[in-house]
Amino acid sequence: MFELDRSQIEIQKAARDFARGEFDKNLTLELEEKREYPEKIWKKAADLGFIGIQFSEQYLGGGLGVLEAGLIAEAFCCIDSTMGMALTLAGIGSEAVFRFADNGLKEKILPKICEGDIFSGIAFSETDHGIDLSSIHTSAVFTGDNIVINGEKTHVANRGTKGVYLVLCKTGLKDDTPKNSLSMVLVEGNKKGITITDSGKKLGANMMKSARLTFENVTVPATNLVGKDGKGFFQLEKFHDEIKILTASQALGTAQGALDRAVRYIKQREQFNRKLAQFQITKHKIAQMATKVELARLITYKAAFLFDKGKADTVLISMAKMTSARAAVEVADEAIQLFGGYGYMKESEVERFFRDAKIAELCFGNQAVQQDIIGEAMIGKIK
Amino acid sequence: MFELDRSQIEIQKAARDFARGEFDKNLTLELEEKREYPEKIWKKAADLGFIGIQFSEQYLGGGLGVLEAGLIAEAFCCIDSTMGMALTLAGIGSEAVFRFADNGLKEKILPKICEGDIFSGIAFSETDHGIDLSSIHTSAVFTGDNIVINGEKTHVANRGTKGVYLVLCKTGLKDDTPKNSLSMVLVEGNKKGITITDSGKKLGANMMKSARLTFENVTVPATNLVGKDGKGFFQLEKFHDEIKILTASQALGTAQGALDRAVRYIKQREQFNRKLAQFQITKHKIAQMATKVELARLITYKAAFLFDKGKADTVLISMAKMTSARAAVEVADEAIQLFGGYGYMKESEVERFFRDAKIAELCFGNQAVQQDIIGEAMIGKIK
Amino acid sequence: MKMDILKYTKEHNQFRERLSAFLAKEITPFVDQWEQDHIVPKSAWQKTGKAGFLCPSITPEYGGIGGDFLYSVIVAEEFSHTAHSGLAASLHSDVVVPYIDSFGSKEQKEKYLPGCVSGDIITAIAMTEPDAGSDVAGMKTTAVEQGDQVVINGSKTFISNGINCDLLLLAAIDPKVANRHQAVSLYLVEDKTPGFKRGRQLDKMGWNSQDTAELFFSDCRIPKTNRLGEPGSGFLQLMMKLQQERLVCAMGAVFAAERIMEFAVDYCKNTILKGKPLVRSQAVQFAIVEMTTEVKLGRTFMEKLCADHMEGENIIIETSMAKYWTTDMLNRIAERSMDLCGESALLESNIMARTKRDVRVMSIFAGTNEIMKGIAAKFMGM
Amino acid sequence: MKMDILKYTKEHNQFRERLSAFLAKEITPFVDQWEQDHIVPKSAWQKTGKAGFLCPSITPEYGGIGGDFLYSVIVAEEFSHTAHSGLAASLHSDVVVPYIDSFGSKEQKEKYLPGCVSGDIITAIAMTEPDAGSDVAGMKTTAVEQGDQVVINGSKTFISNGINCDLLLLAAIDPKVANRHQAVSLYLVEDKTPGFKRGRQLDKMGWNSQDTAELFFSDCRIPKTNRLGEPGSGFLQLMMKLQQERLVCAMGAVFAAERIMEFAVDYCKNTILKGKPLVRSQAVQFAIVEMTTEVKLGRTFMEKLCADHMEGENIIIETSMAKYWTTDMLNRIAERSMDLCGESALLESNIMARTKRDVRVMSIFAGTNEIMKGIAAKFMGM
Repeated sequence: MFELDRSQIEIQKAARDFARGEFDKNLTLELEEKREYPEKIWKKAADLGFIGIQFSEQYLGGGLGVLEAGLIAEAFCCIDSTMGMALTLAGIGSEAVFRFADNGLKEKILPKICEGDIFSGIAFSETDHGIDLSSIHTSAVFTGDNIVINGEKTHVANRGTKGVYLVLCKTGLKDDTPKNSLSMVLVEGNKKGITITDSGKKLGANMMKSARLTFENVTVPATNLVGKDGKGFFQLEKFHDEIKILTASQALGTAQGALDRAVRYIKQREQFNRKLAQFQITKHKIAQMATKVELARLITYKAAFLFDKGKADTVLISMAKMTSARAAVEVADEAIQLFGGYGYMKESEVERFFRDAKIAELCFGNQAVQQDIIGEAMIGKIK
Repeated sequence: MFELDRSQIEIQKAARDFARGEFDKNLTLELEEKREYPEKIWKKAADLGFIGIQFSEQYLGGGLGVLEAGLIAEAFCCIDSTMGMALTLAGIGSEAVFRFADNGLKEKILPKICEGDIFSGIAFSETDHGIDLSSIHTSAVFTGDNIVINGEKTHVANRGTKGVYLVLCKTGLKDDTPKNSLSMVLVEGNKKGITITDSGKKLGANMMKSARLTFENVTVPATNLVGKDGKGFFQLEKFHDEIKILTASQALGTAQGALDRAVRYIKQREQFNRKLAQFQITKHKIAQMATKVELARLITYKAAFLFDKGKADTVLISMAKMTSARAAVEVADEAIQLFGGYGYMKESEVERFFRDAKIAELCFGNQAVQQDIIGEAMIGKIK
Repeated sequence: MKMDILKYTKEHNQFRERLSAFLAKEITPFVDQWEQDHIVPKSAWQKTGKAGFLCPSITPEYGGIGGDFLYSVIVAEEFSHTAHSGLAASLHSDVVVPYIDSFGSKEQKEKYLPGCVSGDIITAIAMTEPDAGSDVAGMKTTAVEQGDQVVINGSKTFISNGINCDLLLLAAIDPKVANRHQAVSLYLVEDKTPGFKRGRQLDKMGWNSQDTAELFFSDCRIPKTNRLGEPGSGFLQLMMKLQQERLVCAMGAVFAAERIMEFAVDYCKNTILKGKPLVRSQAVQFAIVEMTTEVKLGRTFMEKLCADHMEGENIIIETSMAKYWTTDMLNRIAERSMDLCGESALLESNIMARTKRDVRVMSIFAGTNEIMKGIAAKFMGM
Repeated sequence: MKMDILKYTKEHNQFRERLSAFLAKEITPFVDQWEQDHIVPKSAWQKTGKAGFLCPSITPEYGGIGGDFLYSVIVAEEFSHTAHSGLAASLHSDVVVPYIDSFGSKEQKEKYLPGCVSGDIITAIAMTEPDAGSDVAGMKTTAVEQGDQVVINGSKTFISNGINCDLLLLAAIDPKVANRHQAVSLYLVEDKTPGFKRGRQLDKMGWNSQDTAELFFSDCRIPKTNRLGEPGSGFLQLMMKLQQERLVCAMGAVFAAERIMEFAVDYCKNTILKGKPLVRSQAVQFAIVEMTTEVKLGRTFMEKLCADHMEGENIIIETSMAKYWTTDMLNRIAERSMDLCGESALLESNIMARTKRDVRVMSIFAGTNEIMKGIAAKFMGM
């Protein structure tokens, strides 16, 4: 109870050692500025098995669980939130392939993801505000052995042509409800008819470019359907369970990383002839930050643990995502404040941890969305 | 990991069933008003083994841990916070006897506690503001086979003469630091020289009277020394570890009880032709309340779990006490608000849950004290 | 010289001094007893009225001094020093009686206002119902006009001054009118009218000296002349008076918060822990600064709204905001001050315990703070 | 008519209109470019000065219009519409230049003030040091007087306008004076003085159009006549000017928060989710009401302090409180508005992303908010 097993502790340590050895602040600042992906580190991480650890070994995954994937995300983000997010999200969307696709598609895609040969991205949203299932217009039409896709997607994490996109499409009729008319289709990035328009800089996570993708008669084999036709809504819910746990894990690491940096800084920084750490207010801030991190960790691990036991608890997952992301935002924000003027400088790193944390909070449903989910479930049926 | 074992689940259920069967809102309101202890329910609870479950079986305890004691406290407080606190604190102070006293004193006291024959109370503070170890003046002087006590204590939970008090005394010299000059002495309530002055009503927990106790040449046998002479400071720290976990457990139950009541109420209460539960703001409030309860539970259980494994973690315990008490205060406060005007009425119960929660938050160190502890430990040594 | 938002004259200041002396002598010494009694004796109301401190806005024609709203501000501020809620002067003078003053007929005014001013008539306002809460449109109490009479049936709850009141301002609906907002009328119901029965006095978290009760109406007949204004104008009348009611709540909240801060600062300066006054702790200092800042923000905003209100401005959005924010602020401050007081705040002998219990109701009454936010949103066009 | 705390005259209003037109034409269209350039061209400063919008408080003798503090309020408010920080008019006009105006000799004023007004001289204030932050007493930069000269050694950091500045107001200590507070003097250091070197421009979270830099002094010699006032009077001079500096921060925070709310309300009214505008969500409504309430509280308090400040009142406690509370409020509002904007707030093409990055510094600069609370506590006698 409440303790990781030995294998989990080893994975945690391995991920931390890898990140300490490979990540580099100056490289991060440079890649963030240029909005470039850490290709070399990604390959190394894949070689060491850090990508796709929750996929079966037959697809070259680690055969472990989301808890382990989360431990890696946490360790990476703790050492560097931006680098950590880039690596953790290298295969985003492939989780759905693993959970829902048939064996053929899995064999085609997952080993390449685990090896770091291709990336994967999700193409769900059609509005800048975020996902609104009732207004998914991108259509996928079955024509014999093929699927033809038309439409436009936004907020797509993009790294060009060498990868695949998980596209949420309308396969039902226009007036069908989202529950029975959406489907997921995997589309290779190099397909004819795809136009990629860069969305420009983002608040954070800038090693991953965001783009607007248009699909014009993009044709893929019918075997690229992920899961069942018309079941996209339910698959999306399950995918969100998994990705929200991973997001919570990233946020947890980001929070821990900001806390670690703050503790180091206040112990050496002097003001009024005393170390910052000696002021009662500083101690209280650290106490509050540490408590937030501890709580985020407990609920994130529990959510992952239950997921891996096959008892994924959507309410708990929403709580974990909300709690952990909020902890990351607040802890990083307080770290900036403790750093003072230096905290506002990119060099201090904590301002970047804040920006990355805010990404985690706004993606996959902001706080209000999580509270809608939790509140409705807690209240249950009303007579 | 994260799951109670079968025996723990059974204890939890038994405690809940007992409380549902025995507690009664009208009786509670009456006893609270009169400031009377629920004697009969206490006896029954003792008969069923709910008192002293963490003491060894040789002293008629349950031979289980603080986690189990916490589960009982939580279940009781969830059904009724005031009743729950009264029962949970029936033997407060006896934990120190169990942990530190020699066998003779344990055999003399603990079976009576577990059987519900006597109560126990703590007499630590000497100022209304709370405990200040540097100004403990109550003296205990060893005279051959006896100890003679003089001084005055405040904030003593008191139920008259039929019980024992754990008194924190100065046994060293006036100028000795608290670390090497304090001792714990057990004093029977019926000893000559004890004067009890009622402190009047309290904000909450009014089934337990509070009193000011003066000791004038109160003489007890030297064997009533609890633990070691001069080690009171360290024993107090360890006692605080245990009692803070139990306080966190009570608060957790109080929070859950307030949440349960709120959820029930909003599902039947109408406003503007809709159930309160149908308003988005209500859902969000419930979501926030439920998340606070979940986090409080996780950290409280973890603190208890580690304590029982012999790895008591003072930082985590402080976090648990702070988190859980805050959750109780905030959840009960929000419950009052959701109940509207009715929430301000004693009949609604939630206003009492709030008052009891605030007691838990202010006792054994308010938030600032917990943050001092956590912050200092997190920061560690400063070069 | 600092800029004064509220411009008090010499007359105002003299009124304040007289009131302050009166309260110190005639009210404050008895508060503990009233808290135990769960009611204030009617004689205390009468003393207050005879001394000239009830309904200062009423014109001399009906016994008042015809003062401006600053007199109401002064009454609320000075009463805050008595730290009790039983003798609810602001409720009577600034919330209930103004309905009679604004919408009453000459006969109604002549009959009731002098007593309201003298304290011989204690008023209460009966809006809230067991099943409706803050929802006026959900009101179920009916008033049916029959010949010269009005027959009232229904019940009201959480009525402040419910036991003491001699005159009740009652909102009820005409069941024949379909549009709920056009169905409401306000009526004046005198004590001892047959069919009007007081229920039990309610046990509350706080406000122990305040007699809050349930009221029942069973074929209660009052003369038709006791209707306030035209039939169906009740909703509009309420709307017109709610701005001042909310402002009165904000005033009460700010003044109570100021009293709390005085106590808390005093406590922290005079309580020694580990050999030092509590205020030497940085965390205590920050807490006090933060709380004081919030109180100052609240006071400045409230004063500004008082000034606008006196100019007759429509500030329904701002007063709704002020009601919710100041009462929430008060609750935060009452609780944080308890934290500063440590365990001593747990004893009822420490004023903080009573204060926290007392102030909790303010974010609920006069329309919950959630209702306030809804109103502000509506008038902001959302 | 609503009560106005700040009484603008026709002249003020005309000034505001001219400024607003100027900004729309000469500043706003270029902001995106300046954000990319990480600096504002000096020509923009000169345009602003020539148009009469820098240093309105300076007397006509030195080229200004001799306006009251309301002109500074107007400048701050109108500049908030440009949503950028590079052309830091308030910093120059209301924080730095007033030192020269208040404490400078006639010669210093004649030499520098006309250029400050015209925009030919851009100023900066150099207080913060790498190891001292907000702690004036921890300052290490030395100024040693030798004959007619002063020799300066040390370094400063986080200096706004650090690259653009033509004239630097520098705080330094005389190492021979034991009492640190009596050791501080302020000096005017001109650009291109030998021994004065600019370090790198600092990469920041936000304020991208603002040229923030490190400055280095290595045997930098300036004439003794460039000392402001008597030796050792620097600390006192700083104390005298900090009230206005903090008030300027509070003004900036309130105005920025108002701009955010305009954007957020607009966004929520015009963004459709699940077939309805976002403002139909109750949670969105409450969020907007709560944020608007906070902004209104902040504005009222800030206006009241401006009025008191113009009366020459000592409001050091209140301005410290206002600086911390309004900048914290601004940060809360900037972040909550992002929450309302959902994922679109993650794109830098949405103004909310830049705004949040920009405003974050306000609770840190001009004395961190923790310093503000410490000051308030001290002056409150704790």
